[in-house]
Amino acid sequence: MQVTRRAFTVGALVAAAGSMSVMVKAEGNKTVALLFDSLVSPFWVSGIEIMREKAKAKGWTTLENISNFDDNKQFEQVKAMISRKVDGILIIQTDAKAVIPAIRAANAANIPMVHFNRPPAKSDAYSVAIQADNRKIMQDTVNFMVSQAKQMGGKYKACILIGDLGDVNAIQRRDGFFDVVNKNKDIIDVVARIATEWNADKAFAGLTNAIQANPDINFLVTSSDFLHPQIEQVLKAANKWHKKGEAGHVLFGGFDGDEGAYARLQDGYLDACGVQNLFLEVDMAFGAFEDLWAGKKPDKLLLDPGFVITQDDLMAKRDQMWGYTVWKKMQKG
Amino acid sequence: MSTMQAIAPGGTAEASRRRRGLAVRLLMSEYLVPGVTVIYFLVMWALVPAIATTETLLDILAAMLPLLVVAIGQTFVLIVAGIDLSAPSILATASVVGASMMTGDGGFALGTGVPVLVGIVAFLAVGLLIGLLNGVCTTRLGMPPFIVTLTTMMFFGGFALFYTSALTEDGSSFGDLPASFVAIGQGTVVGVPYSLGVAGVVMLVAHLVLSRTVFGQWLYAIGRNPRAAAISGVPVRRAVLWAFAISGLCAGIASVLYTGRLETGTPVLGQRILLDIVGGAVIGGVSLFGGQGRVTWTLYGVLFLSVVDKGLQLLGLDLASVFAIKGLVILCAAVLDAVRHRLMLRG
Amino acid sequence: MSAQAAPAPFFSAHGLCKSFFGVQVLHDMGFSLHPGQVLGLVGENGSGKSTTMNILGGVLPMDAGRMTIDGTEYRPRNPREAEAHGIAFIHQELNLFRNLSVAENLFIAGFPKKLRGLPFIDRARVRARTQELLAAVDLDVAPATLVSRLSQGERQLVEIAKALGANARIVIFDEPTTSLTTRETDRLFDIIGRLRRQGIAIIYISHILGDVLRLCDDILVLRDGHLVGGAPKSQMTVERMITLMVGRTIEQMFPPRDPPIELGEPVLEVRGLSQRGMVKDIGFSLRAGEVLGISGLMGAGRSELARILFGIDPCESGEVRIGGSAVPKLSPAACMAQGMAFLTEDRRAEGLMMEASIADNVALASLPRFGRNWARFIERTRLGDEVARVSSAVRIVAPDQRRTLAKNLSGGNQQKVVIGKWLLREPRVFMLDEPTRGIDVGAKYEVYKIINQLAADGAGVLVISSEIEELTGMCDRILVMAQGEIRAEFARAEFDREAILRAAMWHGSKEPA
Amino acid sequence: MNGRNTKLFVLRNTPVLLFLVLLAAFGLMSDRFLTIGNFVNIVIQAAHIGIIAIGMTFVLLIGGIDLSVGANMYVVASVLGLFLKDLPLPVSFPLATLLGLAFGAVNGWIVTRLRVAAFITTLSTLFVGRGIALYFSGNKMVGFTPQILALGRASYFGVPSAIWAFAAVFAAAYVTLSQTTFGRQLYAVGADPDAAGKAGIDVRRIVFSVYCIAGVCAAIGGLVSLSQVAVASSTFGLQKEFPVIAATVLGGTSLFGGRGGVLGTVFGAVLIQTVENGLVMTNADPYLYPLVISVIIFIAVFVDSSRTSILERLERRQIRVERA
Repeated sequence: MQVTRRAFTVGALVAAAGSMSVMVKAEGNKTVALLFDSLVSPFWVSGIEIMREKAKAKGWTTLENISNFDDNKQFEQVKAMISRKVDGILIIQTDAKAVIPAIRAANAANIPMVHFNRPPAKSDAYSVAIQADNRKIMQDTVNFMVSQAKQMGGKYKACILIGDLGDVNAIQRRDGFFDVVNKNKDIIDVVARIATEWNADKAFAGLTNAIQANPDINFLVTSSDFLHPQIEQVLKAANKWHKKGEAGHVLFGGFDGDEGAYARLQDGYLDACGVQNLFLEVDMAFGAFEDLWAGKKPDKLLLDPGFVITQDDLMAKRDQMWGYTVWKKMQKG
Repeated sequence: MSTMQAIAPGGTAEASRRRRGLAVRLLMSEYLVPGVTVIYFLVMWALVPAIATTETLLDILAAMLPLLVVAIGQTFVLIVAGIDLSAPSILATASVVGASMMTGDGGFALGTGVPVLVGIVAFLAVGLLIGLLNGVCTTRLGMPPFIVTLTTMMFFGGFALFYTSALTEDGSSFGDLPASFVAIGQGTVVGVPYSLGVAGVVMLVAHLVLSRTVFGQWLYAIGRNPRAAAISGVPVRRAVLWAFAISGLCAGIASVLYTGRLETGTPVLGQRILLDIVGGAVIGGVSLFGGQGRVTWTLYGVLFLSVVDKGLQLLGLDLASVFAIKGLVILCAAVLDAVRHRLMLRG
Repeated sequence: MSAQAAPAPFFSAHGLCKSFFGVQVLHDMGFSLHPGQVLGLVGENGSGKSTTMNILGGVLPMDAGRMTIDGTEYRPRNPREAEAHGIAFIHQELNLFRNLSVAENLFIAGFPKKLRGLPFIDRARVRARTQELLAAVDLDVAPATLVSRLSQGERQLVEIAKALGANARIVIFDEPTTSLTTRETDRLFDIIGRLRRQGIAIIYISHILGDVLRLCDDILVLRDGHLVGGAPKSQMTVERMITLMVGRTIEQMFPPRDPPIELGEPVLEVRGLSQRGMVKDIGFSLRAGEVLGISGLMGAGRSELARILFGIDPCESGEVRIGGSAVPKLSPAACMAQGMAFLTEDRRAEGLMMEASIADNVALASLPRFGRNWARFIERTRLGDEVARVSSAVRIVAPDQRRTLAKNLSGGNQQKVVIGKWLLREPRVFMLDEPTRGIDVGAKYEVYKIINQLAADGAGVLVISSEIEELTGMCDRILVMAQGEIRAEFARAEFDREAILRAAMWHGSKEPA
Repeated sequence: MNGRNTKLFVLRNTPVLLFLVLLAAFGLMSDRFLTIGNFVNIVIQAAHIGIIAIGMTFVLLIGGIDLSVGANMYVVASVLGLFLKDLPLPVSFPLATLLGLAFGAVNGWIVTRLRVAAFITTLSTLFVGRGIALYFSGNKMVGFTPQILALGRASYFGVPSAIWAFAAVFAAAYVTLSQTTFGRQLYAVGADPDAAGKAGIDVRRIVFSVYCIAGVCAAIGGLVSLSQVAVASSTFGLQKEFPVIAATVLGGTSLFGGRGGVLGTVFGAVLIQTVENGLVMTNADPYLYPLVISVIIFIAVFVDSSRTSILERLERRQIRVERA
């Protein structure tokens, strides 16, 4: 094994040099791992950026890993972070149950773990989860839309863009939607359920087909705001993209509260949006880390109540809407 | 062709090998991929010393074992010039079906008294059956393996989701699995994971079957020249059928390991690792065109990918860098391999 | 181009040398060609014929030497340049694309275009020119016919048409007749005659020395990379060529065969075997110790019969008994279980694993016999010994049985590997379809010896061949097939080339090419 | 003879017949399905996959494979959205297409010059490509100018732009494959690269060009897709290689080279989209989509493969004219 020996020497030299430059880790600084399952929507992208900023402001170092919807890979990433002896792990898992071994591993290594936006399933392992109350927020959003519908009168043909069927949040939002429409079957008839798999192409094609099948769809809900561009494109092509109050307006509800949602609310195309309070959620998550480091034991689930923003109360509530902040920044830049 | 050429590659290559330095010797040997892995490891070690801890090394081992088991199954199919794209969906379907047998939350086999046993049998049966289905379609219906396994990939990927949604409350996964089952995927004896035993047995058996048995030699013959094999009395259809069945079975076994590791039967299990499975085998040197491959080669390829992944995870870089580095590392290994081939041809 | 008025050479080669991996395979080779000349090139495999022609055709660069065309230096770097200089090389393995049409194959290197600067093919011109070229070689097929649907002989003609289309001045034929029927060979020779009358020079390489003598004006003999003899046809005989080629005298082309005084039991009995469009009502029997030949034109159903007997192709009706027991459902495995072996005519496609070693190839058909216990682990030592024994029995010449790949062997050695594969099974019935196709004189002689030995050991041997001399030289009895039926049977005493050929041509006018 | 001809006719057109059966079935289930408007929709949605699959057809025809098409799409989309957004369309689109060509050229260069197997080459450029694009976009959604989006919705002479693009790429590819020297040589290379070299064909040039073509098609497909879906998120083009290869192989192109064509590819792409569309039109349970689609693809390929073997048997030239 002479090759290895020679390489070993080289490696050792490189290692010595490298460890001096790369591994500068000042005493007392905290390192936090941010483990996302994807960065597919603006919610996650803004989320990770806000986290980077806030962490920097606190003097923390961040490490990142994206699992690309692979629970097993994410488990490996958690273990890698444990190996690097980080001070805290913030995780967005894909499956609520598959993350439990990762929590156990973190518990065993005595590293606090915080779930962002998606809680884990019940177990004996301890971690803190921050979650938007998806079902409730969606219910409120759709309720607002129904009240609008009742005001305007008439019957409605509804369409929902569902997220990935393997994602709890998608399921909860779908359930929130059906909770409300099922109570209002007299005026609302759901004619299309589109499985987008959180995929813009599928959303585009699915909605196009749905509108082809039911040109009179006039009640539309998306489980995430990141699909707005496709929706706009399809509705424009079908000549159904009209502002509130104009003839042919489609009642349109969104979820997340991103910058596109803000713009469309402002322009009058979007009626209501269920907003997850991203700033609050990040603060809650980082607060949880600080509590845990301080030896406190927060509740396992911390809820972000979220809120519904509509065209009517846009000005009053927009400062809480993270999408507005992003939108403002974009206007400047 | 003249007989001169026949003598040359063996003879002169041997001589020149003796003349050349160690680096070239490594390059020319079948240990190229492990060599590249070691180099990569050393570079990573310089950047993240944490990679060289026992803990991390055991992590790498634990992480690569299930992948290795699927990739070994894939190797059988690749050797007969087939491909099994359905492996990820077998992982998922076996995971949800097996987990549904023994979940504490109303598992079907809870009443039998031996839910874990029934569950494991279910895992293996699902794998074997889907593998046989692939095999029957390719050998009896004369359809190309690529398409057959593409459709079974789609079908069983969908089926796993459907099955889960129909049988669970939240529609996402089966949790609450028995501790004795979970131990198979997670448990360790003096730090050595049980899964090492499982994967080790699979590897050993696969190696013996391929290199030492009549069946193994038949598989290589089919991959090299199916017509000549058939005329020489090799039961081509039967052997190909079993190659697919073995691939399915291996995926079933891997699914046990994955599911135990995650304590969850999930329909999205393995949905993104197809390129890792095929890529692991191919990077190790298994030919996509059949007739060439060894279990050890697949081991090298999978080890390589696992070490690359672990290094990138430890670095904790943003997604862009992870993608770019992974691609470049694979490319470097491949270019080195190509250079090696050319050197060998030149002698 | 002026006809053969003044036979001054326009091409010459001097002092060609070539080495591979430090081994010199060609020493100081030289010759010249004049328009309309047919030059024969003979020698055993590895004697340097192919190397010479590969240098000429731009496939290999030469190490030393000089070639001139019309007095100017000629040094091709690739086949394209050779073609541009009017040199066309018709390889033994035809270089046609089965998935393309005849017309497309003729122009694949460069189609005529509709307009200058635009890439579109002028289909009409292609068609017209193809028809012209096909007419020049007497091939009556539509230009749009896919090559996959042509017979081997027709494909050969397409290659020649291609050479004509490229305005070749020298056409090199490397073993052109190995897979042609007698009639196709005759037609090929007619065409070659026509080419020479047009002033095209021909280089003709073949192991069939009779053909070389019949066709060529001058003959060069190569041995071990040296030019060992060259003379006009009038001064050459087949015997002299052989003597020059092998460096010693060979009394006969065929090893002496003493017909067995008493034949054994029938080992293969066939009755009423029929398959529509292939064979009809075939019945014969082969006895232990007998060498039975099957003659006939290509397409007469000889190979088809063998393939049906071995269960590769289906059959509608008939009874086959191998070694005395009936085989109800024919398949390679069932036939092999009864002790039958079959050497197919296409050893590349159906006989060998090119990327595998000699040992792996030889072992292939016998593996189950070396499987131990339920898992059928291979007894590697015993298998290795057996393989080595057979390999040396059939005299495969290669550096290492385990390392040398089949693709790196000469044709003769490749054929011996396939024969060895079957001998390892110690067959009771051995069917050999064109066993000496494309292999050199020395190797042929060895194959004949193996066949004799097999028969002497009590096996029944069935030999299918297009060379009548080979059958008359080897067999105890010959069956002649035409149009899928057995037309005649000759005992050794009645062997007569003319009579066999006549029987084979029965209703010969209907032989489709 | 006549009965045989009818049989041959049916067999040769089995895919089309199968397609008609499918149309009838969905037509019965949804009265909106069998409308011209819907068919236009299907073709629009099939367009980007179809265009990329046409490029993939070239690659498969020479016995290669390109796994990097999805990454190529994303690189083109992010560069167009971030760096070329201020240029007028007639400038930015050709530049974007050139970028796709460059991506393909890298693949081609590695395959022909470094002689790395196509599978591994394109697997690694897939990763590198996505990495570069993610670096440019910073994981963010890349938006496009209103002009590009308007182009996605526009129609010319009553035909939507996506269909124009699809038709243009198809026509160019069809003519290239059937009417040019390059196209015919490509089939020769696919059938037997060694023989092609001996026949004086510049095999390297052809292989290189084929990857360039695949790159261009990926870029054009990407442009069509982004002009419809309006933004490119970080998953734009992710795992697109699978539907693309599926459409190509479904269209009858062999993975081992030398056999197939772009007409079949178009058919394959449209067939898959028709099924998806039919499922939405009939408001089927989303969980059933993959099940139904895979079964239909399976049947299509099964029918096709058994048909091919029957056809071969029926069309095989009898080796001898039988006596009456």
